[in-house]
Amino acid sequence: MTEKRNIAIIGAGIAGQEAASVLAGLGYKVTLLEKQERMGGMLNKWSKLFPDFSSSQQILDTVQVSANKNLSVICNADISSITKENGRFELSDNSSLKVYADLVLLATGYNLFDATLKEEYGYGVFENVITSVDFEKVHKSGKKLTTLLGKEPRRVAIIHCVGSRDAKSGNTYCSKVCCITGVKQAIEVTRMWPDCEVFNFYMDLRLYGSKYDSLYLEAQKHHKVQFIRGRLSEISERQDKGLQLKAEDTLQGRPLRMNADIVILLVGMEACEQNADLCRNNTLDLDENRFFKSKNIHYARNISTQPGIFMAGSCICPMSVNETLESSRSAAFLVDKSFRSVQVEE
Amino acid sequence: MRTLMQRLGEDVRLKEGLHACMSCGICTAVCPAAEYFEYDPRSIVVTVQSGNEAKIRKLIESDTIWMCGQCMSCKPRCPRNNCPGLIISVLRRVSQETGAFVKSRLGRQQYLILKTIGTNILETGYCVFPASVVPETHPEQGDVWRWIYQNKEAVYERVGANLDKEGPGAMRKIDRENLNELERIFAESGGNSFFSTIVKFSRAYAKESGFTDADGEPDMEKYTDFLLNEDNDEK
Amino acid sequence: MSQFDFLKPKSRQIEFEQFDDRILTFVLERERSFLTCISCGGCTATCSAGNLTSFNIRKIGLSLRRGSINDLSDEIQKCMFCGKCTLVCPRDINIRNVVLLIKKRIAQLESEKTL
Amino acid sequence: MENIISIPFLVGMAYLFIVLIFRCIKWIAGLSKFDKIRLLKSITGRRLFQSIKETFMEALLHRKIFRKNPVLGYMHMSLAFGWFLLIVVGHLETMMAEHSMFVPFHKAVFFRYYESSGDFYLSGFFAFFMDLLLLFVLSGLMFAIVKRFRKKLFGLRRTTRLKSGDKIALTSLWLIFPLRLLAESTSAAVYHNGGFLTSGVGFVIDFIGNPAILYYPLWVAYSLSLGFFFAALPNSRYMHIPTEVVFIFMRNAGIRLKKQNDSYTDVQVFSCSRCGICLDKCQLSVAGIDDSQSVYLLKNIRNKNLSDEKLFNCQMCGRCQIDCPVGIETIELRTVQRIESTRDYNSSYDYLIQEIATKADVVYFAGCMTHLTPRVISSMKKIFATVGEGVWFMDEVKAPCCGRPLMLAGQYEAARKLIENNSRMILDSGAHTLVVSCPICYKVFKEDYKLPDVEVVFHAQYIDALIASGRLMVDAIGLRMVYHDPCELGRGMGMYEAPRRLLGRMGEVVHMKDEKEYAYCCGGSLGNIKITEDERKLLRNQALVAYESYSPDVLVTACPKCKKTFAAGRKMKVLDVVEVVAGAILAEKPQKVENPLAEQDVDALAFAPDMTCNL
Amino acid sequence: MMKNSQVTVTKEIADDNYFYLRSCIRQNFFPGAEKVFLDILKNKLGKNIIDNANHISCTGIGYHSDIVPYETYQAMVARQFALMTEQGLKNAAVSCITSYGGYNEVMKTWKEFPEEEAKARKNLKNATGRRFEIPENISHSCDIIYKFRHDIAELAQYKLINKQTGKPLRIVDHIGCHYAKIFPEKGIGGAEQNTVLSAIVEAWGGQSVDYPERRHCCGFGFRHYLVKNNRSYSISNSKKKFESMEPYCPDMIITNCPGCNMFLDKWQYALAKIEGKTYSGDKNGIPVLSYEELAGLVLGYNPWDIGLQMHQVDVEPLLKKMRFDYNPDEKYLDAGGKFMGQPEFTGCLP
Repeated sequence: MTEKRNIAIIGAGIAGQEAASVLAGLGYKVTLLEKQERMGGMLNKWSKLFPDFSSSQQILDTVQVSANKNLSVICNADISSITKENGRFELSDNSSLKVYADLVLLATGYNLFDATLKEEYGYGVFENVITSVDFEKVHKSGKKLTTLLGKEPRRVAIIHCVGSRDAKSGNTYCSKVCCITGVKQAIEVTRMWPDCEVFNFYMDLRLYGSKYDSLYLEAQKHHKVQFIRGRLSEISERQDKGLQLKAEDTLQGRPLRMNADIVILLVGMEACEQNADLCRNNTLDLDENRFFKSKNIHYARNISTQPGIFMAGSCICPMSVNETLESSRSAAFLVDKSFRSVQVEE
Repeated sequence: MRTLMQRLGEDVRLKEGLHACMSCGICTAVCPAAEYFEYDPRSIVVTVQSGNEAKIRKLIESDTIWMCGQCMSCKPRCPRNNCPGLIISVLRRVSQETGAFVKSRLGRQQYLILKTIGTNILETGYCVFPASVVPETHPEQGDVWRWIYQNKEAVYERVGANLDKEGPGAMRKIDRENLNELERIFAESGGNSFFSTIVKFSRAYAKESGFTDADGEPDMEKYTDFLLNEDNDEK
Repeated sequence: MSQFDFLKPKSRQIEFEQFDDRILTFVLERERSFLTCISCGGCTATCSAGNLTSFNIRKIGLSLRRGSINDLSDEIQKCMFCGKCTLVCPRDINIRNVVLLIKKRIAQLESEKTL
Repeated sequence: MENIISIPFLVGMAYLFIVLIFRCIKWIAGLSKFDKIRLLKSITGRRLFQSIKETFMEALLHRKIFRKNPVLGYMHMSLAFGWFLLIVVGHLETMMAEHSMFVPFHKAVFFRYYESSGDFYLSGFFAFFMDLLLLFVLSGLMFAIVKRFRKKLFGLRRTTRLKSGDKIALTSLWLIFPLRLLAESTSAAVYHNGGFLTSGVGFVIDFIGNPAILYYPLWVAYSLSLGFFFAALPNSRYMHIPTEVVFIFMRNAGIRLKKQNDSYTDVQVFSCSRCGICLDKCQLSVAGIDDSQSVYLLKNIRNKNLSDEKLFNCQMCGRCQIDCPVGIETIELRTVQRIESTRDYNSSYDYLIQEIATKADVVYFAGCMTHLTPRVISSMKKIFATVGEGVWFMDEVKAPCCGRPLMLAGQYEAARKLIENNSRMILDSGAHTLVVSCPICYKVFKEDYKLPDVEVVFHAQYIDALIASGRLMVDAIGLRMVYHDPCELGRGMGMYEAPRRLLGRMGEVVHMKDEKEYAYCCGGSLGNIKITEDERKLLRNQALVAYESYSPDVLVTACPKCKKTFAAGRKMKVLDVVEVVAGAILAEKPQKVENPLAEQDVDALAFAPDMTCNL
Repeated sequence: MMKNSQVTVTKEIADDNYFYLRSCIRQNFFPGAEKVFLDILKNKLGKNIIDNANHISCTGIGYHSDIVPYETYQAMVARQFALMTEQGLKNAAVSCITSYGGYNEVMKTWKEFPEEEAKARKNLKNATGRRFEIPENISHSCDIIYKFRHDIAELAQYKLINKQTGKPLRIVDHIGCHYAKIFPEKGIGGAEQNTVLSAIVEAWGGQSVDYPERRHCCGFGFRHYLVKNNRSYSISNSKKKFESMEPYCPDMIITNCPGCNMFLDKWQYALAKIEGKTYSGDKNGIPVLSYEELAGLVLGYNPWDIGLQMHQVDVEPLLKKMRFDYNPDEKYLDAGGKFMGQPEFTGCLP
């Protein structure tokens, strides 16, 4: 019986790290590959988490993998190809890096929607239009959100579904976390500026998680956040660099025009562009949203269409932090299970 | 007897214009007509999407479908790649084919448009031409236009147009041969029968509403006069 | 300029910059539960007056929150105060009080001739 | 010189009389022409004796308070009746001493000051009896002082807060009798003329000081305390003492509250003694609402600072009215204030169009609230079908509200429009009976609709009559039931027995401590416009906890609003009386008796609108 | 801040051999604009462009005011293509925005529903015996000016500079809705940040000024303008645009669409009559020029040769700012140099 116990995990965000810890703990040889200089992935960009406003750093610290004889971490490794030869996977980046493994766990995560593609919202054109990630950056810095001219905003509009549920952006799926992020950020804005009016423009409010709806209630009750059902049509800049918004108040059936000092676009989650590269030399498939396709979305969500390749976290579909961690633990379990069944067969 | 929904579905533009609407309202947000009328393209799309015959019947008999300005501003914004403006075109077509248009004030105006634009097209080959923009009915065209209108020959000649003359150039006379071709295209492709459908229903409505001459036949001059003065309720 | 009588430039857009908050503030100061309305329409669906007329209590609340109060005074009169709306509201909003406050405020504004 | 000491008393007294006369004239002048005639007739006729008797029983003996709480009753009685007797007997004594039928008022009051000989017929008896009366009053005063600091001993949890006018009056009132005792005692020490009490106290004074020096100042102090009290009285809550007499006379004359304020409102307002009994009856206090109760309503009307927040924050359940010792119509009075407050914004309901009535013998009006409890409707339909009654279900599809919720909100004029509309429809139907299943509707149909030849019956009454006449047969289902009296039906309309009798035919109705007129409000009342839902829940739970302690199988009520409110509490199964009946109907052929609880699970637990039942 | 013109352009524009398709409205109200366009292409840029006498209105106004059914419209478009095919040309240069949108719409329908194309071919064949090939390239005439904007700039005698201040002229643009809203990929810069006119303006030295309602419709609305009682819609929309551009103090409005050019010109006059105000800070109003007319000015054409006397809002204030060399006395002279009378009133307010 040969020992087949090498696992390569692509992506050292929270999904990759969590799975790595679990698998290394079970005694497997784990190689954790990260394309960035440091681990942590997208969560590094976040300041506070919904629905409890806990610090994202706390999660990062908790999942942080430590050096271990079973675990090696390689940063700056942008894996662009996976091939299978003689029952072993060869992973390589564009340079000379080659990693061999018996099993591969994809934890490549997601990309943020490029808001400049929604030209009518003027991101990258009007300075007072920012994305939810830009807001997190401001929040993380401990500074207060101000207009371009450094003034206190008197009205902030938060736009839901930017790059999600939008055929025009090519993403017809729901990114799932933006609605609750919008509610969270609305509260954060009013905490920074208690006199600031905050308006959320939404199509449907999809606050599906535990305790999410109470955050919604809190936003209305204690922070006077207002919700307008209608998709934002366009943003134009006024002479004073303020912004003019147009939407329909669909509940009234009337068009609506509003001025705002700052607009926050809740950018959705997209599949990574590199996903297609990873599919090239094997039978990995992507689903219609360009995320990795599961063998079965109910009972084999972590199992890809290529035997021996597993998936964890938001490379499968948009996920929140807690779902990501659960997903990676379940992936680790399936990886472990597959090793055991291989041994039994042999 | 085809249902209204079937009639709508026969037009390719409905397939182009309607996929599945999620009522986000972006079309109404950008719609210039929604800003000035009690009008909401979103709810029109929802009605068509519902497939409810009674509601669609009510819709094509209403003023609502005639409020769209056909600017198509809705098209580039829809997150589901719909085009409410096209759906409206289809509704208007069915409204005219079935005679529903005479039930609403704005719908009845199709007769006026037919009398002006339709006649212009068939008789001159232009949708508009200088003699048709009469200053009395177009006060907004201003004094400069009045001067142009009164001095057509000289002014158009001065700026290099070929008003009412043979050969190429702006405002040239469209010769008989080309007009015949135009007529044949209209006859062949259903344009003429569409024109006569509008006239037929308008005449019936005129008669029904008591605009008749001594013989009890519809008096379309009286009817035209009525349409021109049929006023906007909102005023 | 009678020759231009046929032209009446106008708009029905909700202009947030012309927000008339005189009724909204009055109501919110006295009935804070109104803050939490989510426009679900349950009130309108059950409404006794709405069963008889086009009265739409949800839209009334919404007009208030959009600061468009011009047509409110006639509409609000239609409410029969039966309280079904309050009984079905998922957010426990005291709608009867909201209606009473709106009526009161409108009466005040009308007596000041500022509506 | 002698007479100077009576000056403070006389001045106070004169002021009081002038104010009282002025007030009485104003009140009577403020009455409508018909009410004036009524009042005149009543004081010239036999009613006069009734009024005098009632004045004696209530204003002096405080019979109602006695019934409620003997200690509190004694306190009030000793002060009022004791003082009254002191004045009357003192006057007799003076007449006896002066041998004259006409003695000046102050002579009687300061008799011991003037009278030094003590040598007249029955003087010994009078001295003894007057001392006894003084002791009687002082005992009451002692209770009053104890009550101020230990209210629980008197069965009161809370008493009203005092304002400055009240404090002056109260202080002087408290001082009157001890000062009288001391003054008379010094007189007794100086002149040896007192009874057992005054001479005893006089002996003590003599022992520890010099009565001859204290004599004059004490009598002056006594006179001053009387003067202060009388002067402060019209601006204090003690105004209730004279006003109550006027109130009793007017009430007995048949004068009633109108739909607007008039002097009868004023009389009722001034009749409130702020005893605080209503505070304890009011359930709002469990929700921490303690500024809108009846006593504060009356006070605020009097002080003209009644806010909408207080006016509309009341369940209108009527618990306070039951125990009011003065008999003030707190609920009606509040309704009048609501009418006054919202008079400027009544709706016209121009949109109402006359729906066509269906001809029928019986009209059923379910009411808005019942539409949210469809099981009540289906049960009613089942009963109508079983007895084969030709019924027109008037508001099945559309009909205006009955108007009662508008009345409760003070929108009287608006309610009239709905009433007119509904009345026309009912009369057009040619029905002889109108059945309603909602107490809210029942009250307004009974009181405000004019439906000649149409009998308005509550569903419990109607069904009970069906059973009594043999048209409907029900089986005993052996349930232990707690019956909750809906406010509008019980205290509102006085109907306590019909539902109990009906339920008694099918099972056991548990007797409870707080039932009938003392029943709790469910908390859901439409009468309160200001209360929050969370506060309502506290009220509801108070009732539910009480009912739970009897561990019934089911809580039965007769009001859809109560039903929904209790059901939302999710503590026990809640049914309307008609649902119990529908579950116990015997068809002609005896069949298995359904357990009405079996199918009620959903409804009993429902807290969102129950739309499960399609009729 | 990014310059308005800096958006990647993916649209292909043919560089020679055009078949010119005229516009009903442009011929009617601004015949000089079409004349100068042809002249610039032929004589200044040396291009081959055919002005065929047989082409008729595409009937787009009838189509969008719903009296011409789509089948008929398709056949009419097919006829234009047939004329072009017969001329041996594959590139259309379209003067009218409505036609431009219509041609693209028809082509899109034919692509998705080939049976519609077959029907159109059959109808055309039966009616006229003509056949056609689908054009390789359809460009609006503004696309062509856009393509050669730098060549024109090199030939230019004037720059879009306010010579009185030395600063660039402040120019707001109005893109006709049907140019890019129906098919954003067919318009330079797409539907949202359309750059076809701003790039032209900037290439010729002017400053393109953004304003909030830049993308709003002028308010033609077809049936809304055609029926007199409905015109409130039209003027309301234009008013909204004027109100939005007013704070930016533009020196002129450049338009893309013949209809818009006419409306923005005439509605300023009508609004002045109704409300007693203009949006230009003077009594004249904001001059409105089409891109052809502006190209003509830049290249030094005589303003009265290119028909600028046919505008209600006088263009002289603009000419003065540019220190344009023109003869005001020629404005109302006919082709033979004879005075042909003059309007009672020009501009907006007396």
